[in-house]
Amino acid sequence: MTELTLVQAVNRGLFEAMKSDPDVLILGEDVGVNGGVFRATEGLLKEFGAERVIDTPLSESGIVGAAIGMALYGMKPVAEIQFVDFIYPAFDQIVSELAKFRYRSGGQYPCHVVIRTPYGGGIKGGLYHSQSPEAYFAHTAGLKVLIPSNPADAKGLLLTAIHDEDPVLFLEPKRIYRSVTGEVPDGDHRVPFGLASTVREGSDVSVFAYGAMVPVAAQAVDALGAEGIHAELIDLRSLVPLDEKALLASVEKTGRAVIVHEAPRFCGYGAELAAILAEKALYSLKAPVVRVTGFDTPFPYALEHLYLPNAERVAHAIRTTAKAA
Amino acid sequence: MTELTLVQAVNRGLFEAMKSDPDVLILGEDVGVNGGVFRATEGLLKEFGAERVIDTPLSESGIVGAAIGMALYGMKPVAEIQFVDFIYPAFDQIVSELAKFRYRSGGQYPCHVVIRTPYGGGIKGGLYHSQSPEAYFAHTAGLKVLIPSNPADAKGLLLTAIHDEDPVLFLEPKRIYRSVTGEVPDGDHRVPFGLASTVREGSDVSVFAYGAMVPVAAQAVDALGAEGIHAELIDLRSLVPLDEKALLASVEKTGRAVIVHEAPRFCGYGAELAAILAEKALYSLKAPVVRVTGFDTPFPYALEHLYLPNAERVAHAIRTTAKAA
Amino acid sequence: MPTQPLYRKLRSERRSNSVADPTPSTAVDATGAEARIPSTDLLGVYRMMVTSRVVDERCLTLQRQGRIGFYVPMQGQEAAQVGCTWALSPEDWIFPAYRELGVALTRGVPLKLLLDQFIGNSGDALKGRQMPNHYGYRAFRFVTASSPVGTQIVQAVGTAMAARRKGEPIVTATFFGDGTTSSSDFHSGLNFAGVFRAPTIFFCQNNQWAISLPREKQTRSETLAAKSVAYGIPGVVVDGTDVHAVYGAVAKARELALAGGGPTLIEAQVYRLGPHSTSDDPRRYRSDEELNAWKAKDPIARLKHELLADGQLTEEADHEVWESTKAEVAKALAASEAMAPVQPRTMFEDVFAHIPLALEEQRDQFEALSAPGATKP
Amino acid sequence: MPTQPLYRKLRSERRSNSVADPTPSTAVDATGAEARIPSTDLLGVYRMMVTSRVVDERCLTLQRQGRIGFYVPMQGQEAAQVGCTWALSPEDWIFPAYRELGVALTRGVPLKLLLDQFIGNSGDALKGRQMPNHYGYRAFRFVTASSPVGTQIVQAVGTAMAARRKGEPIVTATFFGDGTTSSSDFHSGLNFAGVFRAPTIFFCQNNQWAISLPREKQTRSETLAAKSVAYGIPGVVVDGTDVHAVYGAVAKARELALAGGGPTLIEAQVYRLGPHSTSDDPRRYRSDEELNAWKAKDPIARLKHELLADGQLTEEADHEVWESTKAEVAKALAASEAMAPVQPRTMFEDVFAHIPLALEEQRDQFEALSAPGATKP
Ligand SMILES: Cc1ncc(C[n+]2csc(CCOP(=O)(O)OP(=O)(O)O)c2C)c(N)n1
Ligand SMILES: Cc1ncc(C[n+]2csc(CCOP(=O)(O)OP(=O)(O)O)c2C)c(N)n1
Ligand SMILES: [Mg+2]
Ligand SMILES: [Mg+2]
Repeated sequence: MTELTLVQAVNRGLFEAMKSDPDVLILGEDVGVNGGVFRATEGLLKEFGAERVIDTPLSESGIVGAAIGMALYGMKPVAEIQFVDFIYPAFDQIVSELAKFRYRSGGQYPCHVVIRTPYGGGIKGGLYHSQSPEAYFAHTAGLKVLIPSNPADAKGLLLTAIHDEDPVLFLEPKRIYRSVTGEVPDGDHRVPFGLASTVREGSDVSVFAYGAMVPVAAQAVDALGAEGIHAELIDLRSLVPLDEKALLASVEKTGRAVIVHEAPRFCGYGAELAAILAEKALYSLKAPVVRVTGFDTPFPYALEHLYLPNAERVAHAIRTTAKAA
Repeated sequence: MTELTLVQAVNRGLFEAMKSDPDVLILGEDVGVNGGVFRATEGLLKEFGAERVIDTPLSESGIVGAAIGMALYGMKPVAEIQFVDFIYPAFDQIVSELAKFRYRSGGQYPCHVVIRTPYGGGIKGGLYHSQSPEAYFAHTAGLKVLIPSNPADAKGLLLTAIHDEDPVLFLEPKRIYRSVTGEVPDGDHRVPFGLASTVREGSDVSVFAYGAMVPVAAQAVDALGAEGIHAELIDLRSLVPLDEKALLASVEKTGRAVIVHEAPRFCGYGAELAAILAEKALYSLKAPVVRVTGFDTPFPYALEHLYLPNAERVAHAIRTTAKAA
Repeated sequence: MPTQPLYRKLRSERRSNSVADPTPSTAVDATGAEARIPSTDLLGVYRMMVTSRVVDERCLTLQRQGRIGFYVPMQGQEAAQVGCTWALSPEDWIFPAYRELGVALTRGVPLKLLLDQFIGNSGDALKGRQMPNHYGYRAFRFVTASSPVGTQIVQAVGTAMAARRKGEPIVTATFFGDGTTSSSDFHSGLNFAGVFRAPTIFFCQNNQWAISLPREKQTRSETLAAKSVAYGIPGVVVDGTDVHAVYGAVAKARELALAGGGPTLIEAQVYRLGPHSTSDDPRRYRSDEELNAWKAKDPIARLKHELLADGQLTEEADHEVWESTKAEVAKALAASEAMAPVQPRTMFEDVFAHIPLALEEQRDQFEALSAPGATKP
Repeated sequence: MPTQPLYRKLRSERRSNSVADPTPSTAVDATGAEARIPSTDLLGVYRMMVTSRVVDERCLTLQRQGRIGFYVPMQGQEAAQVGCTWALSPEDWIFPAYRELGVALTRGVPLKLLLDQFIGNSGDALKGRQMPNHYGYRAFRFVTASSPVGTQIVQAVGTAMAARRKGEPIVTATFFGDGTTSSSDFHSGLNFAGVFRAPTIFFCQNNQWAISLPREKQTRSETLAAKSVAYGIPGVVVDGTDVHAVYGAVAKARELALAGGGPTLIEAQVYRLGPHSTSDDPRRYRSDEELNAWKAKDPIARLKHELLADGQLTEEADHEVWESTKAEVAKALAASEAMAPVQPRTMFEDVFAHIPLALEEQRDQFEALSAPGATKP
């Protein structure tokens, strides 16, 4: 075990994967000499050389397209998109190609690319350095989507992703890259797909969150303990595949659900969670489902602290839900 | 009134708009000399000339980007994307630019572009000529999203879109381009944003659909009448803004909801509808919400008739929902 | 056998009276020993071109008869496709677009396998998932095509980079049309290839049209090959109706790539003699005169005349080539049409390596509903 | 005043021992009468360059002090930006990237308005919505920037097409960096401009670096201007530290565009003397030697020496230029820092022309929650 920040855990995960498997390589903008604009790839160029840590021209469709070609050949490329806000030039390669290669070829061409990219607000990044577009990718059949909320999961999920056979979008909550530290298992630590993690046990309300919203929700949950409201906090971390069992089991127990994410509400990932509850846990629900999310606007700069769900807003939602008849 | 097919209604809508406003122009691949691969722009080049009906090079980001530039200058460009499956190279221009221009400029730069594009399955188009990606766009703050299900709405919604001040994605159900005909008001016929239409009144179950799923759902609803199940069928047609009032009013009446769309289920548009019901109509719901949708796979070719929701699947869902305790 | 120069020289012409006019000069180096199609191969090349034509014509008919759902013909592009593929090694990876029948056949993909794909039956390697023409076969290093144009270009570059890293002495060859040079991934692919000196051959079949858009309206570039200048890589124009020219250009590009010299952009000037696809009516946008002028340059006729002149072929032998090919096609078609349809259950496979729980649930519900009587009240 | 040729000639060099090597020759036409900056304008040009430098340095300090959140400096690019904008008409539309301070100032955007944007206060025309440097002002025909690189390039082409259709005799000018030439929209923008002969000036500031990627690794194109060949449009390389050269090239491109001759790609060779942004540490990737070599070519020093030699400027007058500029900046800053913050309520405006019902609901809930005591149990 080593105490690491989240971004260090990502770095260690990459290091571990590259050390154990010569087919793993990294490509992206500023990932080599510069070590990544967030230093996630720091030191890797020196350790593994320019053939495996590749600084690319400024073209996201180039990065993902080339990674796909490498994967078709049997390599395990890990592509970095500098900010998820800049992933859209690669959207065609991701949605039309990466997600569909195995299917469209009848299983002949698996296409195992991991795309790592920082997402989310809270660093005063304004419209284009703050987005949380996980719903686009979760809606795209053929992609797995992971979002860690702590250093151990960051490393464990990343290693699972790199050693998987399917394409994975790995979203890193950059807001807590450095503010959250934790013990991270050394070596080949893996956290499986499709397994949520219970952050707080509780019986009154179920709270579902992921990424940088997990510590925010935890703060709210902890504060409410004093009021006698015992919320259960579940960190989904694997958005696709989703741990539906954990979602349903918790709501069957509590009868109440609050869903938290940064992305705009309309057609966000939270909609799917609420929909599953309306389909499969309706008779357990004692109160309306509540979503605490970003607003249905682009992400603002000066007012980001008001845009992002904070512990107060989450607590308010939990409280309301707990009391709803 | 004139009896038209859906694609003819689109064509008439374009004609009407171009005739009444010299700032309306069309650009896209094969829209001019060829009249569009579905003939939606047939005759317009001859009528309005090559300065207003522009055949572009093969670049969707070019088409949308240029349309944005025209709109900034005050024109009203209507961009055609040949199939919505090919919209992804323009995704960055749509999501990062078109949807956010007004907001990011503090209201200085409205950006009124209409993007028309055929969507959906049922024409044996396989993975890349069949997609229904409405959820991506509905999740993108700043875009309006319209999907007509009949000729009159096609013309009326299109004219509303072209004369609006905001960017609009106008998805045309190509499967019923020619199979559905209907009376279309002549002249400047408009159907407003945010207003659903009740296709069948009923009291037992609410069925929500749009586009090519409306006739499919209508078939199911009509068949069930014989079984004594009276379902209400609502055609949403304006996905953003959504007619939430109509959604809630119907479910308050029936207590039961079936949602139908072609797109994959996970994080699809139907999830938002179900989520709104779980939030705002929970106490009215007498039965679990049911979604009848495409499967969470890419769109297949040989088996598309099994992939697409059909009247039988919809009827089964309505029947089950009607009977659920 | 032709002894004329294999490349058509590019002229440097001024196009506009501009401030600072570029004088594009995609120089063509026609010096040095040209690789030539071995004389003993020529009948094989010819047969392959004829096979392409026969299959193509048969498929157009099948589509009209409703026996296949859609078809993208390639008539007029036989010399370009067969000549290019002939110059590749079977180990080289091919990244096609949707019009590469001649490439697939030359690569050795069995006719029946292709027909199975066009029909989308249980013999289809793609499990009936894609429209006709979007085939691909791992065993033949022929990557499964998609419809969005250009995406394969940059993928081919990635594969080339990977192969070089793995030390395999191969190239990747990617096929695309004139219209596709306007796509985003043409730009990213060629730029990446230039920067990383990827052993990739960019084989652009300029068939003069992108559906209804003529080449001149696609780009103001003097030639498509001239676009290579933007990426610092060699660009070559060849007469794509001349199988020797194509073969020579590709062989040379391949040699260069294997020697570490990086990629080459080849523009093969051809003509699409048929419609864009069975959904298209080219009379809406192009003239009979233009069509007829290019019909006079039919690449198959051209090679036939050469072989006749050369004594390698007689009219009777030629007749036999066509007839035996037709018989082969008929046989393969019969076998293909006898295949069972794809199983509904397969629709849920291959989204991921293993079917996730939620999709299993969808499949099970689907199968329960498909059971006889399941949807009755 | 310089009499040396304004353009740096491009050489046609062979770069590789390839099969068919292109010899890029983005010819530069230096004949004909060069447009020159009117002599009486030169002090104004100089003052604008100095102002850019002063604001830039002040903002770096403000960021370190936490008074603004982020900053993108442009030191080293003053001659390119001021020279280019000087050659434009105020009616021309500008499509900037995020590093165009000198362009904005030259266009006449008041200092305080810019500082309001950097701070994101209630004076900000953007209502505090964007990071510093992403400003835009409709009244100045200076389009609001975004972060994704390259998107503005093709938009500028669309606006140019629209303006021509409306009969307004203007051009659009779009600004971007060397790295951005690799973006998809560089390709679509230049290709559209070529095909439609859009009156657009593509002004590429090649500052040698895209964050940590040096120009040589961005593309193997001999020059960035040479990429114009791919679009059949003129391409020009200018020494971007020479304000005369820049002015001349832009003026000529503008004249050409207005005469219906279409777009021009101009590559201004400059150097980013500072970090990419305040989040960047250039010592990680580039050498002091390189930096110092370029510092010796400081465009402001260059123009100063010329003005001194010319007698238009004295050391004292120069001192006065710097001091008065600093005073102006201090005054604007004080005014800007005195502004109220943006109102929370504004966050919900401008998503659409009118706030839709669902968003009104979100706003009302938000305001209810923000009321004092609202979130207490
Ligand atoms: C991204 C994208 N946009 C549009 C289409 C529709 N489309 C299919 S083929 C085609 C023309 C392609 O022309 P070209 O590249 O010259 O190839 P050709 O068909 O002539 O072989 C178009 C526009 C597509 N497949 N992909
Ligand atoms: C599409 C996209 N990808 C990545 C980024 C992150 N990024 C910001 S600036 C930059 C480098 C741009 O280099 P260049 O075009 O040379 O302009 P410069 O910053 O040197 O002025 C990068 C990679 C971005 N803004 N947009
Ligand atoms: Mg073509
Ligand atoms: Mg740069």
